[in-house]
Amino acid sequence: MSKKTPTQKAVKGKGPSKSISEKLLLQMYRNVYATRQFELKCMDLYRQGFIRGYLHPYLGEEAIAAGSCAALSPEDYIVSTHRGHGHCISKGADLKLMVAEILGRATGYCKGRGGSMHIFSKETNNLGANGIVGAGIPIATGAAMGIKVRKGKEVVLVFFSDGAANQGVFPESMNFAATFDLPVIFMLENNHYAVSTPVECSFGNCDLACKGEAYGMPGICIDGNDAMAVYETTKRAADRARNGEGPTLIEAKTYRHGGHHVNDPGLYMDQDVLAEWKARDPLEVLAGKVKSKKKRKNIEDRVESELKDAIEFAKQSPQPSVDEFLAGIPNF
Amino acid sequence: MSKKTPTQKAVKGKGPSKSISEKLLLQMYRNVYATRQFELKCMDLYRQGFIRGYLHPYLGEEAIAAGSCAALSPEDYIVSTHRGHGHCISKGADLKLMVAEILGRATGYCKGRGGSMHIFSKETNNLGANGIVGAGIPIATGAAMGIKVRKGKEVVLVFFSDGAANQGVFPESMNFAATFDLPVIFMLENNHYAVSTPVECSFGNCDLACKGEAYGMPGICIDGNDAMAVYETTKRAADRARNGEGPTLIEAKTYRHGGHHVNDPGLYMDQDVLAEWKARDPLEVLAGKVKSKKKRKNIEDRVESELKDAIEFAKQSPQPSVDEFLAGIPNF
Amino acid sequence: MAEIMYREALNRALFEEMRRDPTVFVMGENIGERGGSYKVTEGLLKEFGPERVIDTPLAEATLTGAAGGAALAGTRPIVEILFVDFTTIPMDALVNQAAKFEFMSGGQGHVPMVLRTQGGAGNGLAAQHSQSLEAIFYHIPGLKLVMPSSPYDAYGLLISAIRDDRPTIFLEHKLLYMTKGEVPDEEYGIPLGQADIKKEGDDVTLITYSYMTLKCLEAAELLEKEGISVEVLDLRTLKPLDQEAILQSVGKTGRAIVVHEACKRGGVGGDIAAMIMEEAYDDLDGPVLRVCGKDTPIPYNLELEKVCIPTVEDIVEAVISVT
Amino acid sequence: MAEIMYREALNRALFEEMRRDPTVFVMGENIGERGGSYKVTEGLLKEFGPERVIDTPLAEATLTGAAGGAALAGTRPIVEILFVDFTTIPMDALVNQAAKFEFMSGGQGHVPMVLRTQGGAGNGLAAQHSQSLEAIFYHIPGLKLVMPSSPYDAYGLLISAIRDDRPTIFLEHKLLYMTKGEVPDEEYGIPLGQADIKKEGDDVTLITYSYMTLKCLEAAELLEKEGISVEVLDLRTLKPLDQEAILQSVGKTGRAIVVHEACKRGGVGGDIAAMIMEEAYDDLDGPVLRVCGKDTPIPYNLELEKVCIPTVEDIVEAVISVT
Ligand SMILES: Cc1ncc(C[n+]2csc(CCOP(=O)(O)OP(=O)(O)O)c2C)c(N)n1
Ligand SMILES: Cc1ncc(C[n+]2csc(CCOP(=O)(O)OP(=O)(O)O)c2C)c(N)n1
Ligand SMILES: [Mg+2]
Ligand SMILES: [Mg+2]
Repeated sequence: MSKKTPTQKAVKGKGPSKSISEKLLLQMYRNVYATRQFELKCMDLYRQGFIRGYLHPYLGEEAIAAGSCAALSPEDYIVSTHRGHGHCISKGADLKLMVAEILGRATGYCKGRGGSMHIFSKETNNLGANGIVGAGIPIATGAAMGIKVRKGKEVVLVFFSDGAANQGVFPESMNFAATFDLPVIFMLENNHYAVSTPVECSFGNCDLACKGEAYGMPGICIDGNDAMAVYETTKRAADRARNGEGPTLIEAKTYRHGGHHVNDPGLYMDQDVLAEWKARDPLEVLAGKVKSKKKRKNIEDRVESELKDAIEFAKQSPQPSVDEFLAGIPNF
Repeated sequence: MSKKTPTQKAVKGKGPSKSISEKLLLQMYRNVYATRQFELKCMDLYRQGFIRGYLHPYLGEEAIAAGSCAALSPEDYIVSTHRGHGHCISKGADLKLMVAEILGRATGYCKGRGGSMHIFSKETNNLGANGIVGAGIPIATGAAMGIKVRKGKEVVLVFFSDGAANQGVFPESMNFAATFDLPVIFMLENNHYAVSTPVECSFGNCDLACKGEAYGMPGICIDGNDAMAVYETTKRAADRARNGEGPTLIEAKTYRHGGHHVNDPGLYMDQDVLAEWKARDPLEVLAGKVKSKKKRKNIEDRVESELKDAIEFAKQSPQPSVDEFLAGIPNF
Repeated sequence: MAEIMYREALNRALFEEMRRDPTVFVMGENIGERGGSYKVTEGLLKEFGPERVIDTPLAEATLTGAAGGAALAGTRPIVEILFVDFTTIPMDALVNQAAKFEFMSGGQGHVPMVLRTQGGAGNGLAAQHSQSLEAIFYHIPGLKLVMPSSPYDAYGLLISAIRDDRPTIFLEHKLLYMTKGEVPDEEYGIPLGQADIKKEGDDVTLITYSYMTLKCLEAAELLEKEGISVEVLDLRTLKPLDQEAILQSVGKTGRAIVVHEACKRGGVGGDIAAMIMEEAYDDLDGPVLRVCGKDTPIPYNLELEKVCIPTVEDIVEAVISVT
Repeated sequence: MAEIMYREALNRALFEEMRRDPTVFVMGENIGERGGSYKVTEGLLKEFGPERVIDTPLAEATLTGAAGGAALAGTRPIVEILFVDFTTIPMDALVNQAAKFEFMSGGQGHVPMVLRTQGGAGNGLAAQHSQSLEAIFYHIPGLKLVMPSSPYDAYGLLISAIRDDRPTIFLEHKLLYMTKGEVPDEEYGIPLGQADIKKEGDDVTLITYSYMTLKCLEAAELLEKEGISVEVLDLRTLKPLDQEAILQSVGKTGRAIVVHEACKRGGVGGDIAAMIMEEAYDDLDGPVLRVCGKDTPIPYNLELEKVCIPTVEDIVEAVISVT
């Protein structure tokens, strides 16, 4: 059976680009730009030895988080991944507390206990990044069940990538969501790689969006580098979910701008394809839609000073107290 | 999203009923009849207290095992389920050793250690029934990988039902099989229930065959009560697999003639639907195709005496030796 | 005060908590329409409807992972996994997710879920439906572990487990569901982490839990006749472990035997015996022994199954050997 | 005789066994093209091709379940699961399938598979990438469990594990991959079930395995200077457990401390300490102690991570406390 490769897949379901409020447009631009700068700075900090463990940059994929989160209300939930900084930022997290967490400081979101792979932000209803690939999918499905039980109006947006789409909990969760018409949106960030394994080598059918219909929900494939397209598709899915009409699977195609993590040069990646994708850098695609150079500049300046302060704050922050940590152990 | 119910699903892929050798026809009839009698006798033995644990009769589903196993060679493998007597019989197991195992005797296939839910028959390449719903699917997929590694020509046929189709290992395994073009056939015995849960309540999309295409293989839906249809579809799938063209998903629709296990009256089952299915009893459907009454009678007589001997053999067989068992424990 | 069955006590706790707190809900396979294979959830669907009594598709990994998510989103899910043997399927959701979220999130996230399941041998259900796997949960920080032996404890501990803000494994035993005992009519909770002296004694302490508590009591009775006074300490909850109660009893008797059905090798008994040695070596008049299940998969044949599980005779013998 | 790294020793064993036996093959995530995150499978793809060096989709449950099936169908699969933390996902395939098939089938089926994985803390990888979960496999009858501490042992034990007809969990440690040691050039296997005295001594026995063996040797050296003679017994394989070697050493020293990185509660140490108490109570001059990991998820912050794992100082202190 011939395996359709992702690039052959048409970009369905995008529909006519509805006019979108400038406020939202600027919000998306801020988040794409902030994520870009955040990741570049984190990579520096990592190389300077401020960061331990794994660091998985979201470079090149920023439009997916920025576009989809723009379609959510603050009360809505997101569930994130090991490549989660962009999700966290776009849902409205405080950069100070993020950098502090990534540096393992007491002032971080998780008191320095989680790090980059486990950032969790209660105040923005971000149910956390996750170090177990695929594990966030049933968590999101369950959050949607909980919302239904307590008759809430929130929806849940769960991010995961193509590797996670190989895990059985993905179809299991789609089936739960469709069976119970749960308010959840499955955002499959198809960046074409799971570490070094390309999608073509890990799927019998590389049309990932089509799994939606097989499990009882619309499956829509879109250009993940176009924040507008992501916003519009997510908006429709969120309305559907909020109206009790059930879940949606969105496959947003994108590409990492580098290796799997900060130390991976990603030499196995097809450099020509990478160049093509970089030519459609989500930051530039969106910049093209923000007419006013001045407003962009404003946003960029604000982001940079915000980020500078955040890094300063994190570096000045104390290490967590060992005594406090030890005192808490009997709870576990 | 409207959920197609199984009955609406057309019986595709059956194709023109090719003429099939009488030898095969009689073999299928023997196996359907033997399974039917075997299950009825086991239920008696259970009620008489000869059998402990769970007993899941295959009554009403006999044509699936008989038809599909007729399309296999003796070297081919099958992987079975908790409802596995029919698979075991149709692959050519010795009724003596089966009954002995179900009675927990030392002479049984598993020396009385497995029982009904764990019958394993090496000499027929039956890799065993399984008490964990869905667990046989990756085992079958792996057996196919092993065959490829050692350049064997066998194919693997794995049986499982609709409940197991909810487990993530099913799509995971389909994806493995399609990605590596493995010689495996996924035989989904859709008997419309997982214990008391009907298919309509546990799937977002009740068209189960369509999951095949989503994972990169043909998905064919057939009438599981028609042994001929099962034989022909399995034969095509086996040829495909043997030629290195990869896996096939077959959804064979059928219906339990009773409850989930011997002690379950199955009152939750729709009695009208049950009646419809019983009106198309796989035994009668097949009997209608065996022209010669005499040959049928011959087979039936032989089966009955074989079964009588098997039960006698089992009852006369000794209990396993406790000392031998204890002596073996250090190995584990 | 009524005499009711273990499963009725559990059922009553579920009804009362679901009435009291609208965020409490149950989900599992065949628990609604059918009321669960052991009838613990019987009647719930009728009163609370399919929104709060959810018959799920057959997929334990997502069923359990979803419970964690529902808990994080402000509800109190109670999941039923029919056999503890099947908890191997959602093990990631328990070990890496539910157990760790509060810690990893620096206290932001809470997972007030209860996973109800049952284990143990005794019905000829063979190797995949007869295990006792509590040692796994006992070893994983972040999970609470409850294993009641009586209807009284089952009711009171389930009430507390549901109200607890930590993920709790509530492990029942298939041979206990039909056992009867007195349960007061008024509502009560039993704090997690309190062992219970089911029988006082002076010569030896039997430290046990779940179904084996009944066997220990039988053994103790026989031993009384021999003039040996046995104390039977039912742990009731393994996590938190009531170390104080254990050490107090051993301090009194000077002799201890840990009795459980789970395999001896790597079982909870070794941890408790080692803890006693570390904390109360000088109180001991002899080694702390373990009477546990044999280190083998459980066979189908009843004669073979029987020899895998500690019997009253095994316990009696062990006690006599140390006194 | 060459000085090579732990991971090179493992890599060499894989090359040799795959050359010797065409039914041996490896599969896992990113093990072919990329040679595995820790480079243990480096170069295999080039020599043996994609039929025997299989980069699989990201699905541990099926990956591991498939290994069991491949083993039943006449091959010897070697699966790599990148972190032991992820073995929670295929836990059913290990606990209910691989471990039980030989038993349930009455000896008809054999599962000669090896699951290679690695555990332990030390790199700031936090709660889901730093666990030591050997206690789970130790408790399940039917699984063998190997945890080598040196390149010499890693090579010889992997050779034996691959040739063994039982499912074997081969548990490496992320901090050992770059450690060096002498490995003879000729092929050799180390029988599963033989502990190794890494250092002889008379006063106290340190019973340990995997990475902690190195810490115990450091501690022993410091203690020598204090005039305390410490024996370091490296178990190497936890199942089969070399009970004889343990009892022999304790018989000589009269004092034992079990040292492991895994959480203390329910860890392997309790089982070993309890076994010593049961089998050699009269040889003991004091309680068998445990120096183990703290009962907490592993935190990301390095300062916090450090206090969760036994240090050389912890071991030294414990030894001094019993002598
Ligand atoms: C269950 C599990 N298996 C393997 C890993 C190791 N791992 C970390 S990230 C990764 C690749 C994930 O690929 P994908 O889901 O596509 O996410 P992406 O990195 O592309 O964002 C792998 C295999 C893991 N963390 N968890
Ligand atoms: C993993 C697992 N979950 C639950 C069960 C309990 N159980 C035994 S059979 C069964 C129903 C299985 O339904 P299906 O797969 O359709 O098989 P059928 O009984 O219809 O043949 C269930 C839930 C089990 N044995 N294993
Ligand atoms: Mg990816
Ligand atoms: Mg079914």
